[in-house]
Amino acid sequence: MSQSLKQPNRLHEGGRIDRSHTLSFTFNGTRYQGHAGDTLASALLSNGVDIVNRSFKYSRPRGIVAAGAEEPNALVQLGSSEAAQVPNVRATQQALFEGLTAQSTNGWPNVQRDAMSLIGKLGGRFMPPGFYYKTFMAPASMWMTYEKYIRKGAGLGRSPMERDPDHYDHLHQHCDLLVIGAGPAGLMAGLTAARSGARVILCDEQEEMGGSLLDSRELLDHQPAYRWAERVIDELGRLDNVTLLPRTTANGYHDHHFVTLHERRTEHLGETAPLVDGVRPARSRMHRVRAGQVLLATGAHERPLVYGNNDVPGNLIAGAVSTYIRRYGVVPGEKLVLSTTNDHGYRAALDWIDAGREVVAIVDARRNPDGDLVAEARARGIRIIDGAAVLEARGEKRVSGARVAAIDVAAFKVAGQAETLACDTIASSGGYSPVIHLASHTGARPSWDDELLGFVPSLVKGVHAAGSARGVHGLAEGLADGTAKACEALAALGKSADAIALPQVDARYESTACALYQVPHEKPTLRAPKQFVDLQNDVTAAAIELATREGFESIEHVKRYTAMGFGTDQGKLGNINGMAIAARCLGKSIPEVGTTVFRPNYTPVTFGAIAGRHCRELFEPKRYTALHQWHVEHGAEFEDVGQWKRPWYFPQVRPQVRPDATNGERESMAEAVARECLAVREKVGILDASTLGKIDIQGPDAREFLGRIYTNKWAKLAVGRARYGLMCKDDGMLMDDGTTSCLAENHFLMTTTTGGAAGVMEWLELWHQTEWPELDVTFTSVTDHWATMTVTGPEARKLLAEITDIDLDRDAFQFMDWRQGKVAGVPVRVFRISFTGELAYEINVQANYAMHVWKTLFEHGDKYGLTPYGTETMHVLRAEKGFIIAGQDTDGSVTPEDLGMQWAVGYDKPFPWVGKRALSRSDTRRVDRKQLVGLKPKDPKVVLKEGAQIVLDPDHAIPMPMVGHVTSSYYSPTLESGFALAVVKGGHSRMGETVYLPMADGKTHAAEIVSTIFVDPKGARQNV
Amino acid sequence: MFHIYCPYCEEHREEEEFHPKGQAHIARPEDPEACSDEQWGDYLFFRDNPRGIHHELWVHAVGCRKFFNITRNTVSYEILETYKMGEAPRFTAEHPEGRPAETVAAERTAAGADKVERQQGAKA
Amino acid sequence: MSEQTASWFNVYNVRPETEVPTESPLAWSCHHSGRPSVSEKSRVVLRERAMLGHLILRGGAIMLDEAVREVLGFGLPGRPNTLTRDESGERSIQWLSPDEWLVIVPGGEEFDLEGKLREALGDAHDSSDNHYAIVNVSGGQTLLELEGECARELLMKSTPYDVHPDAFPVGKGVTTIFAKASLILRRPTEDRWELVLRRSFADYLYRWILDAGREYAIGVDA
Amino acid sequence: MQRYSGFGLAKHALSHHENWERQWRNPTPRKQYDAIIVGGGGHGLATAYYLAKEHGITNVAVVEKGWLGGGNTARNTTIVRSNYLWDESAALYEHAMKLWEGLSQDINYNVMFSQRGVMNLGHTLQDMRDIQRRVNANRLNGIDSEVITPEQIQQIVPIMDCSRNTRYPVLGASWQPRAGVARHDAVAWGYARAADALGVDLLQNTEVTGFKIRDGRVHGVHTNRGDIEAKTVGCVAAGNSGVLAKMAGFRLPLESHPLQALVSEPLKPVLDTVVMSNHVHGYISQTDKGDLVIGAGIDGYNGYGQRGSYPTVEHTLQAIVELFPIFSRVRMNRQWGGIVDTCPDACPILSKTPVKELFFNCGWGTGGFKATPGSGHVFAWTLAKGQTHPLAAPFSIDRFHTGALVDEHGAAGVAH
Repeated sequence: MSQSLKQPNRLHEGGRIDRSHTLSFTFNGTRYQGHAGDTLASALLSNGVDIVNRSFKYSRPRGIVAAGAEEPNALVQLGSSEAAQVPNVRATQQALFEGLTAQSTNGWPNVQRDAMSLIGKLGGRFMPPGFYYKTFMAPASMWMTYEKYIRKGAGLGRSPMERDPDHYDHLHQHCDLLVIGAGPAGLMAGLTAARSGARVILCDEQEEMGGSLLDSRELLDHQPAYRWAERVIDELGRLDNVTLLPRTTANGYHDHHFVTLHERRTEHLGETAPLVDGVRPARSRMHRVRAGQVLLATGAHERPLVYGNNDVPGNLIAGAVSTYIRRYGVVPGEKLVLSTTNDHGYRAALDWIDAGREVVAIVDARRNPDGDLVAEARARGIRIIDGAAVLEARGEKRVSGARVAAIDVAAFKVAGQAETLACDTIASSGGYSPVIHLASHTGARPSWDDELLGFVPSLVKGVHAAGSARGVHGLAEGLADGTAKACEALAALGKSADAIALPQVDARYESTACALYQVPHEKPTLRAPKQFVDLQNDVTAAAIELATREGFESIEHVKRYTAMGFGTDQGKLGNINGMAIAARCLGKSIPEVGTTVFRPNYTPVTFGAIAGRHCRELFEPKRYTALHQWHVEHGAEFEDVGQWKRPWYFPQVRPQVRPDATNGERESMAEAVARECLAVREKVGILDASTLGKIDIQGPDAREFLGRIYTNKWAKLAVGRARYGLMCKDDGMLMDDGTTSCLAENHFLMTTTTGGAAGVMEWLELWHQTEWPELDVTFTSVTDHWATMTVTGPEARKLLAEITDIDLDRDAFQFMDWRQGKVAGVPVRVFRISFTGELAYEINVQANYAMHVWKTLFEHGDKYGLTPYGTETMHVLRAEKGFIIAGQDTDGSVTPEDLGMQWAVGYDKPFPWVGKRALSRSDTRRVDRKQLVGLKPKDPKVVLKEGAQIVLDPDHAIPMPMVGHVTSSYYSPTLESGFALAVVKGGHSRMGETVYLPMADGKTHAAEIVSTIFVDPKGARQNV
Repeated sequence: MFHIYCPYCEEHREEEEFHPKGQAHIARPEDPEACSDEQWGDYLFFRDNPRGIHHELWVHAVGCRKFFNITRNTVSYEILETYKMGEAPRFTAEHPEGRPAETVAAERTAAGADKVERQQGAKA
Repeated sequence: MSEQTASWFNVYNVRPETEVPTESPLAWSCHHSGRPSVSEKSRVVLRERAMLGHLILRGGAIMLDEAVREVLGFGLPGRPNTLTRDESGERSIQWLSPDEWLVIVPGGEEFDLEGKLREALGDAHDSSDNHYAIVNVSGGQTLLELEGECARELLMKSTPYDVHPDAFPVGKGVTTIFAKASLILRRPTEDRWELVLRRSFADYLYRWILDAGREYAIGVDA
Repeated sequence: MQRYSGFGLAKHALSHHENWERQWRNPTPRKQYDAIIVGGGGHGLATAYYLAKEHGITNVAVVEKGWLGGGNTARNTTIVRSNYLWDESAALYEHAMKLWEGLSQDINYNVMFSQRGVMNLGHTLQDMRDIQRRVNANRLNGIDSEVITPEQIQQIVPIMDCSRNTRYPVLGASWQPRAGVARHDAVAWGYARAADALGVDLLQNTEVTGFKIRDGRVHGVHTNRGDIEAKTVGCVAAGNSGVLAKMAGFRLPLESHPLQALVSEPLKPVLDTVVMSNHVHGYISQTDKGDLVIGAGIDGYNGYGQRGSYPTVEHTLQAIVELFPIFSRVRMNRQWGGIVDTCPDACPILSKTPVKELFFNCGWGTGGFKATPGSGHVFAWTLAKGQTHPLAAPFSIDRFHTGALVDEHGAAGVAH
């Protein structure tokens, strides 16, 4: 690894870095040094690193242009280990830390010598915007091959290939006033609100709060401006009602003043979050802020000028030059040419000369500028060339000169002879664009201000902007605006705040700026050297002109055709220039061309941070029953049913499964399910049915309500009895089913499917609250209160009798009765409901006692062969009986009649119950509707595939007319055969017919249409 | 993300606590059997879907579990009011600036305030 | 055997008269995820108040208030999202909705309380003016207490509801979102938060709280 | 029309690209057309193109209130597939798929249709039953579709977490090799250019303010640029269909909802196929520029704001990180929302209306982009013949009265 320990561009004093604290870092394999307080960008500049990346399309060498979120070029791949990789980190926003390791995202074999740049140089011409759309079309079959090569050039950084060692979290915040941006306006606003006692959050995206005050040339209260900022921050930090969030970017403004703030908590400390007391804190945190009012003090972005070869390393925006010098003590070059359209840009030249380096010239597009800063520059002896601009930069890997000429801004042409000035740095300033991104996230369209030469935000109710963010650019004005807008915001909340006294600041006269976006060149734009507008996507002024020539006149078309503004900087530097160039080409004004819409995020945020803690084990709740531990301890495999984990089957460990098997091998699923099925049919099994939804219904009108919401009749259900019910939507399609028991005259217990529980509960409330509020009835979920265990099989009565005081006599406690009593000493309700077709007792026990009852059953169950079974066996057993599973045998397009369940439809009920009307619609009356039937495979060894499609003519050519599909299919150890349930067109009148199931493996199975009831059609077994 | 005033809880809550349930004030026909297939289909499926002021049924699902109505602008997403079941909106497409509360109350009395209005969202 | 108190409703004591083993909704969680011990470093302490009596009351406020005052000696909370407690703090009533309240009492009292309330409310089987309902949900939920200097920050990680003292004064209680589940959050005293969880979500919420509390050295008080 | 080719491109490069023609004209509206198409998105432009090309009806105007392709064409996640469940929808989407396969050559515009395969993951036993059902139906309908195992999935997408450790382990997937993605904007532009070349007037910034209806029959439209007469009017306005229907005096069984999507920063290629999961709720692919394009869920409320609620995005990224743990440190660049017009059965409406000669093509919900060529093709036929194309017949408005819904919620890509 090479090393470079000098920092040739570092000043000996000044700036906010800590020279006593040296940090070493590696960039593209070379070790460098920087200081605490540096960003990666300032450290690279201090080491004289010119080329930090290669451009995306043309592979041109690129250097650092800006100092903040607007930086388009300096994107790096961060991370020394695979798991810690972070792609596309903006070097201007990455604090330096010891051992930082970074690489350019583009450039092969390296950024200094990039093989692709040759293609860029030669081929650039052949890659106008939209060139993909015009080529690679012939022959059609080749596109996938072309694309393979095109994709090789895709992307900037790369994704890590290992799991993230870090985690992230969310913090839900609430405040009266959220102030975004801690520059002059933001600090004043924060202070004003804070002193009023309001709950205030003040956030700022930079490593340090203070914004432009940190590199200002101006004095506040006769001291450097940053001193004032430090005092204010200190005061704010001591107030309980204020939350200060540095390193925190407001990345999205959502409805009703919901703002997401991304706080980089540890990214300045290392590539992964360092341990604190053995605990790894969240690497970064999303604050989900619900604010009463929001004040945007987000400042402005400087616009670069668009001139030839303005992408060569050494071209920077003027403000960035000042920031590097004054804040980081780094001068990014030796000889400066400044090209500006406004007074403010002059600061760069003054700072440069203060740093002891040479200013070759200030090239001002205006004639006779006369502001105070201009005067100061003159007084310092800087050459000022007025009415002129830099036409193009010279140099390849670093600026070597600037071609400068007089220009006629209005006529968009060069007005004089060009002169080449030798220099290594060109700073440009084309004016300032208020940072309106967050305001436009709300959907409010910004409006163009001709005086400010920029878009100013439109603000929805409750949003305020102050300072540069709304075009109030001067320091004194910005401070005053901050306090005034804070007062306004608080007044809107009905709170009062007093404006606070401004610090003393010298007034400064600024001469008017001029509008210049693209600098004219002697050659027409299409032939001139490349004038970059969007550096990240290699969009040039020529590309924009070409797009407009081709008829792309809407700014949205221009953007999409050229890809302008689609980079990770979202066009912060280039968009306004691009719009202005499009406007020029179309002969329109900028507001006529329109604005672009900014979308969240303001700057990119990791998926991990947005996901927060809802990852891995906490991705989504797992719901457990009261018996879960027992299931785990007995080796259950689990099935996901909604959020529940239900035992699927209980594979047993047996000493010897096959002759070649090793001891301790577990049963296969098929073996386990067959064993469980036979246990229920021949002895006794037990199922944890606690996940079924249970709703306690009370009220004098409970019975009436049930009659309206279920398809079948409830008027005569006696106390002590239970009934199966079907629930439809008003379109007549089945939505849920279950049994409901009459606990007392005005008291019912409804059960629902596991997955349908929450939906049914809301459904009942919906009808009650919005349609039938006159009914006196209440619904309370008791799903979690009761654990439910089903004891079923021929031996169920004998087993239960051992531990209950309930009279289980078949006449005293009949099928579809329920009784109250004790089981294992615990008060319970027992329901004689059967979903297996066998004698069955469903025991409801208060969940805290469930484990005791369950274990007691097993203590007594051994001699009866008590076998736990899971959902798979439950499915086989119920299917053998033709019992449906809502959501498996139905899909939202099935009526009770389609299921052959006319017996559960109360055609003559007096009230027009939910779903009734739809049953007489023309489509519902069709005779060829898909109807539920049984299928018996001709070959009993065959278990049809669930989801297999059914045809009548297996020899029909594709496309084959399909008449239905298999909804449930299993092997029945009782029948020793496969069997299935299916829906078949007109199935109820096709009994005995043969149908065919052509499968993916080429086989076609034949099956006979039979009744849905395969076992015990008379229901004798459950009535014993 | 919306900030919704629940008229029953009498405070603003986050949208995550609520479920939208479609257009408000859609009453089930009194006598479904008397409806033609067309009328029944209209009741089940056909909706206003306006661009602008819209009345919606919501439920405070994670909260008091009460259904209530929201008048909301479907373009700006501004919530103009929330009101309990059986109440009439102040803000409508015809009166985007809002009618005086007294007018609305007077209308309700005239219509028979004791009769709770039936109004419901999609049931299909 | 059956201890029906009103023929119109089926009410009976679901608690066994004899001692039987019980498992709170957190039994599996403590077994599986453990219980980090409370230390000096613990800035959040979690405690389960298992096996309490939980009743849901439904009906008109005025009618229920009268009955509750008669039986419990204190009234229903008058405002939405608030709770009232008896002097010992052992019995509380929380507003859940305009016609729904949660009553929490020491374990074992709930059945007796339900009976007394039903007696006080009278036979309301056919009159629409005084329909009410009482439902015992004691097996379906459990109560956790959260204390410590970072308890509020842990809540801020978990719920979008504003837990700042200005917005969440003592005596408040709400049903709200917590992580990806719902629960009841209440603040009975200055320093203590209570979380009422549904049984089936208890393990998820327990793991969430331990995870969120790790940086505060969260301890679980046995 | 200037023919596009690699050779042509080189020629233009030598003349500094100064001689490229407009891709379409910017005409002044005429007083009268044979047909008016309201809505200049992909579907409307395709309709105009096929009207001109297949039916010789070239005196056609496409009336667009904003810019061409500026609605959902510009805002979708570009997935193209035809593995729908029911015969009716599968036939329509497969019709579209066949047109996609020759589209670039047909319109001489590279829409970058990339048949890199789409998989729909199953995470529960019921998911797998539904996948089997759909794949079997697809197969017998002649659509390439198969069920693949977690092992096969892992081979195609090595970076996915197919282990048993996830909350909802991947149990399998349906896989359609011919499915893929296309460059969305190019579809609108390509159709626009080809339609324009055949004489169709593309009228941008022209907003329909009402319909001219006499005797129950449409005679044209009112616009902000004056009245335009036509014998036939076809509305293809996606999210704004309800507003147009109201102008014509009827309602539709539609609700317009926000549907959100997002992209990551550009990354070196890491995902070469399209992965969709209804159950954990997210779908993802990577563009030729390197962005991961991720589709989120539909918000439950009506909205024309082209934005939705933030938790929907959070849920989606949680799902993506669950499926692709390595993307945790990848960053989301930008999010946005479209307005999807959804029908109760998640199927479109291609239909006559109560007004004679006024036709509507809408209700595509989340399935609009992939249907573009097919939708335009059958709708052009419908407008040209004055009667519903056989493939469109099951999708008439009548079905909401008879009850003959075609319920595609399971296949619609976004679980509801």
